[in-house]
Amino acid sequence: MSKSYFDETHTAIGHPKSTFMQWMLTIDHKRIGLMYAAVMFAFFFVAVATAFLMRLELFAPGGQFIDGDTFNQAFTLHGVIMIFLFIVPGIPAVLGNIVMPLMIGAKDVSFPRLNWFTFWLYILGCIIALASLFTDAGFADTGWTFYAPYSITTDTNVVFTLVAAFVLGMASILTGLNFLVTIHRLRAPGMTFWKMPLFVWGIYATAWIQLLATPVVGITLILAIMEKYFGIGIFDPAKGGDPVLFEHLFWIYSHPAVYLMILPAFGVMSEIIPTFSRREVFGYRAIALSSASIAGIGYLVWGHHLYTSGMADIAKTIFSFLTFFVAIPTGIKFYDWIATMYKGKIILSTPMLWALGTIITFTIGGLTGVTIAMIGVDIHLQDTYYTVAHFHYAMLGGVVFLFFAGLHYWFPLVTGKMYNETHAKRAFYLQFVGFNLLWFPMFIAGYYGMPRRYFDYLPEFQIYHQVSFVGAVLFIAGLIYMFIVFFKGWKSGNPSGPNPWNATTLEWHMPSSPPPLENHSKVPYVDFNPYEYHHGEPVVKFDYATMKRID
Amino acid sequence: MSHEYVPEIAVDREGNEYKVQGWQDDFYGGKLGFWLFMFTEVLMFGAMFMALAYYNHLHPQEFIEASASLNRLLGGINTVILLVSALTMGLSLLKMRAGDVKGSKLMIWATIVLALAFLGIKAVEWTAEYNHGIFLMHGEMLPESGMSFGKKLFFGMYFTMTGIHGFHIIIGIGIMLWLLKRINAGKVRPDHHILHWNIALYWDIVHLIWVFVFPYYYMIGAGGATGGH
Amino acid sequence: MDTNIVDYKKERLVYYKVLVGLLLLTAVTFIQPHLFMEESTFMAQMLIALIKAWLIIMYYMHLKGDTLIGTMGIFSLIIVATFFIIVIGFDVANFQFGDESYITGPTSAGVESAAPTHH
Amino acid sequence: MDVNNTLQGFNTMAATFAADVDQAFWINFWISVVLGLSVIIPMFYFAWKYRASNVKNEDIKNITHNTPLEIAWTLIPTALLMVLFYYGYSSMKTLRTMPAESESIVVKVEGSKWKWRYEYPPNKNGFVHKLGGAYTKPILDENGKMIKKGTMGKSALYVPVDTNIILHMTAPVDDVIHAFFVPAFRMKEDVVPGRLTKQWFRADKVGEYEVECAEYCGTDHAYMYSRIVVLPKEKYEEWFQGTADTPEGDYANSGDALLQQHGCKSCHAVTEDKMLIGPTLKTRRLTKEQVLEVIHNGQDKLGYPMGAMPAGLATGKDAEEIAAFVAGGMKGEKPASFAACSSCHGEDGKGMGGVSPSLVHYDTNLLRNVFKHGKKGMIGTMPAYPYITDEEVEAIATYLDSLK
Ligand code: HEA
Ligand code: HEA
Ligand code: HEC
Ligand code: CUA
Ligand SMILES: [Cu+2]
Repeated sequence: MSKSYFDETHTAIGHPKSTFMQWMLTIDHKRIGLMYAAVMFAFFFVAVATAFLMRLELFAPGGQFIDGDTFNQAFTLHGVIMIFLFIVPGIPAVLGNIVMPLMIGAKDVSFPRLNWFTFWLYILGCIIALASLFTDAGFADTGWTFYAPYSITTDTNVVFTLVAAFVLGMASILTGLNFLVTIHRLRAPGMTFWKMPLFVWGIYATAWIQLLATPVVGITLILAIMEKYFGIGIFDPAKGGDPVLFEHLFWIYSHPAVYLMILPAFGVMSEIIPTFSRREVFGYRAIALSSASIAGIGYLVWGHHLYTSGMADIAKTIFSFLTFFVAIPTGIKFYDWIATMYKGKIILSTPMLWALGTIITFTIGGLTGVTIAMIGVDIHLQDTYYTVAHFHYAMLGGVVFLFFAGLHYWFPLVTGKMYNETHAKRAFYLQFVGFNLLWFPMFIAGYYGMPRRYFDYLPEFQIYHQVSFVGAVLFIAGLIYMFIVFFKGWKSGNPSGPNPWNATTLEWHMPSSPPPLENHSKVPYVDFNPYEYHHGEPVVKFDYATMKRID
Repeated sequence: MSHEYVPEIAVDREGNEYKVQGWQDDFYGGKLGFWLFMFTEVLMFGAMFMALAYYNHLHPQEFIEASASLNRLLGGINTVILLVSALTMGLSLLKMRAGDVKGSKLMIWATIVLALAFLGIKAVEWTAEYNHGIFLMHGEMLPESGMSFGKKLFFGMYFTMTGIHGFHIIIGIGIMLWLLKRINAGKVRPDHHILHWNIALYWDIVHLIWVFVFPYYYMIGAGGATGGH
Repeated sequence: MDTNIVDYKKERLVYYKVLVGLLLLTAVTFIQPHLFMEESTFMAQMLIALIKAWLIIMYYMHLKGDTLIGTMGIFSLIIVATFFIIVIGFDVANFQFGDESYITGPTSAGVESAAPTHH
Repeated sequence: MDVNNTLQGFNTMAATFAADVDQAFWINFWISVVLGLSVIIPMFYFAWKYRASNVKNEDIKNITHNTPLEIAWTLIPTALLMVLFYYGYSSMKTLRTMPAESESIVVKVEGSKWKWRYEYPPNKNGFVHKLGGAYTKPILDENGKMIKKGTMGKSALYVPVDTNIILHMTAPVDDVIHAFFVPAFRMKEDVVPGRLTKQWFRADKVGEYEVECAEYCGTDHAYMYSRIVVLPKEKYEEWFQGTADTPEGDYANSGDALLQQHGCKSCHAVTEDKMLIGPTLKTRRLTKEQVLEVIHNGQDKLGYPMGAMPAGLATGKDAEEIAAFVAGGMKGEKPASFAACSSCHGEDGKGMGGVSPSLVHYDTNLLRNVFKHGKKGMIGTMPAYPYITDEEVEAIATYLDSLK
């Protein structure tokens, strides 16, 4: 057996003997990616638990289990963990770290030590965020949006959360920076930008958003902290500040952030669809460029969160107009994926099921996004459950679903083992049904005027919340099921071999499985497109000892 | 398990050879990374400038009056100090690249001295303002004082932004000292000076920011309290 | 990329020349209010700052000739500029009901802004 | 009239522009259905048609371009999106274009933690109607089953039918953002402290419509309801020109009702010893720690003529004892060390006639002060109520007194 990255590693300092320290100090991108996954997964259950608590509370009108303040802290905790700890770092830090260098034929990212540092910065941020749970004042109760002046005047421990979000933002910036340099500098010879796999394009566009949007929210949080401690009235109306400025600054980051979440997820989709259709992707350049243009246009539309904030009507109109243009490149992507299935050979393995499921759910999420992009309609729907359902369809039914697709897809690459397909598919169906039951009724409730962040509601809405509760139970059951499948697969799955899916991109051309420490035995010369199939078989073949093409 | 760079060659089907870029010893990559970092600084200050412009737009007259009350002479001296320090830092890098390690170190020391002078003058300025009752959580800036919103916001942003800028100067001094240590340890050499290069870049961005901070705070009111906007 | 081999004398001269330019421009900022664009000190000052920034970036930060980083820089600046155009140019410039709002402060509306008494 | 509590939400349309919003929504809905199906139907069809068992490897085709199709799926959605933009924009225009104030009734709206208040223009006798208040939360039994529905009581925004109403909305500067949301009218706009925002509507159906707060504002965000009651014109006119509080009779002026109306009850428990956001109002009971804090550090918040209470009057064990005693409602054996307090607060702790506060219960002076200036303390900030009248203060004080 050749040695894999589980057996040996490079470390940031020294040459520790113990396995534990080797993991803690590792600078290997694959190990760091795995550690991110482990940590996220742990926090994740905290957020899922709070989500479940909220659904339980909302099961019937009236205060059942928790009071208003606890509920307010619950959705803040849920939002903060889901956004800052989980979904923003999510796909880039886990899949991007593990797969992206392999895909471009690099031995590691450009700054492996920085990558290590970033990971620990991320952990620090997580600790700060959760630490306030154990302080007297308690976790922040502002919602993940921290709107001033509420966040300035509330007595809960907002400062911890703000600092945590800042630290996590730094980590996000550094990840993006690292990836940008990696993609620019470390592509294997011959691999031009137009020969990069589409996942790398997704990561590339994402990295730009991480780099150029995150600082804005970083400084906004700093200003809010300054305001709390030094009494500068930047956002506090009592001192002449304007709360709407805070909303601007917050959404200048947080809107691009939603594309930061979805673009790498779209990248995952673009890998899975051609592989399981056994043919070349339709419209490679269109998909690649649409990632870039979503990222670009995404900077210009933040104001659609401010339609009812008191912003000038002319600004609303401009923002509304621009918002629609994000839907066009997204649509192009979707049609390209569907066209890729045309005259292919569709293999419905679990990753493909997740991908196709996402096409349905994200389409609903995206199209309802278009509804609320219409100003007049959003004036009614803003801050109702319609919006909540929109973003859960986009984030959970888009990003998280594709994250799961990616986890299934690259599971054999990372572990060298295969999970049980039958069980994995069952887990998918359970979650897919549960998810739609969970969130679809919320569109209707929102449409009838059910505002969000309400811990108690008028009896008229009860039926929707109850259906939704049933969905949540199914969904979470499916979730647990899926993780059991993963766990079993890792422990006792069959060896998968380096390329179980018959895929074409470079990460599947490994000399051994799981991959060795420094990835490819030698760096290949890339003179081929990422998805070259001929009659359903990968065209490019390598001699793994020399990494020379032998087809 | 060392991770030294082993030069590698990729070979295409015709047998042509291509040099592979490793992550180790990637001078341009290091520089690119640092530039990207500087873009984040630009966005950070950009956002603060936007907040400033926002309130400037709401209170144009008060901004001009408040600006007129700042000490332009001290601000100007600080500008000159920073510009000269940019020169000394640039020269130190130049000397390093040309092989004159000793001269390079001398120039770094000169930069540090200039940076300290900048901070000193800043301290004098802030003290004077404090004595005039203008400081965070103090005197005229307290909520109950009668100073107009526009001025409060101007001074609030002034202390925030010059404060954060000053913080960058302090960090700059810190990393220059670290650089000296690395030079003495032989880790930064004429043939391996990416750290030196990036710290020089850092120092440049610090006064690049000052180039905008200075006129926005000190000069917009220079045309007199009625000066245009 | 041999960044080592430098013509020390020649490059040093560039540094000095640029410094002189920067100092001159600094001097100009001080006399500008009495010299030109008296109506718009703000614009004039920012214009000078832009020239200074350009000198620093090109010569001190050695961006001259580096198209990759240069393009990225311009991209970042365009983004910042867009924020300004939208927020300042469209939203604040059309600030709604400012005259009746508290935060715009009664004094900033009119001429008597010198009087520090309000609220 | 007790305002009933069924939501007249999106399924009723009661303002003139609601139809525009609905039209925009449904146009969007059908276009979305078409666009969504244009993706989902081919997906299912291809997944079935080209299923693995049905395709021979040789039949796979690597089609990567089809210019006409690509142009079509770029331009057609773009065109449809522009249609949507137009309807979104035009419905926003009708929502946001205020009618002339001369042809409308301008009502001032103030949203604050957690109540809505309305102020009308003076009527022909110069009388100014001020109404509004907090929502009475539903009462639940211990299993969470509702015994009594929540209600707005009599407070509501009363408006005539078929008339333009313009709302000038704001929040107190030390408050937070709220949003005035009327689902049946399809309208919503934030109420921003420090800013003035406006909305207008013209109700075209007599009836009662729910107002909800749609911007998160803290503890009782979920109970920040109000109500719009649309009256026939004559009925409105009759009420408006009079001085009665509401068209259906006056507000109850009992202390309890006042506490409810002004929203005290969202922060203070009244009949039981429970700490909500502020201290209970039943007895002037502070927790032991708070009393200790006052003993150690003094307090100058209540605005008594005597000024500050000095710090450090008692220390150590003595302080502990006093604190326990005071926090316990001055019951049980009085500790000897209480002597340190009695010089100001009296032997019985009941304070000295408006000079120093009673430690046992509230007096009118204290209330008046707290209402005028609010009170920032260890627990949090109690907002000011400058508009509460003297009679009302009196009524509240008497009521609180009677609770002991
Ligand atoms: C992954 C995250 C994600 C993604 C990808 C999106 C995508 C989009 N979002 Fe969403 N959004 C959020 C996460 C996301 N959103 C969150 C978290 C919030 C609320 C935050 C908070 O307040 O807490 C929010 C809120 C939000 C609002 C504000 C609502 C309010 O508060 O009033 C708006 C308004 O315009 C909006 C619009 C859109 C649009 C137009 C898109 C578009 O990008 C969608 C594009 C996709 C499609 C259109 C579908 C696929 C395309 C086709 C099938 C082709 C054919 C169709 C057409 C051409 C139309 N979103
Ligand atoms: C990523 C984003 C995300 C995800 C996945 C979810 C998932 C869920 N959310 Fe969501 N939610 C938000 C982001 C998210 N949420 C945000 C931003 C808000 C707004 C907060 C605010 O108002 O401030 C919100 C608000 C919100 C509300 C509204 C509260 C209110 O306004 O009153 C509710 C109510 O039921 C709710 C419920 C749920 C439920 C039942 C799930 C369930 O679907 C949860 C089930 C769990 C999963 C689907 C996660 C599975 C993933 C893993 C286990 C990861 C594994 C990781 C690795 C292996 C690396 N959420
Ligand atoms: C937003 C919440 C809030 C509302 C509404 C509110 N209060 Fe308070 N109140 C507080 C808080 C918090 C304190 C404690 C301040 C302190 O610590 O000194 C307080 C203090 C008081 C005190 C002084 C108590 C003491 O022991 O020092 C009185 C009396 C009082 N409130 C009465 C009222 C009445 C009567 C109303 C309604 C008209 C009301 N409050 C409405 C929050 C509120
Ligand atoms: Cu007021 Cu929510
Ligand atoms: Cu958005």
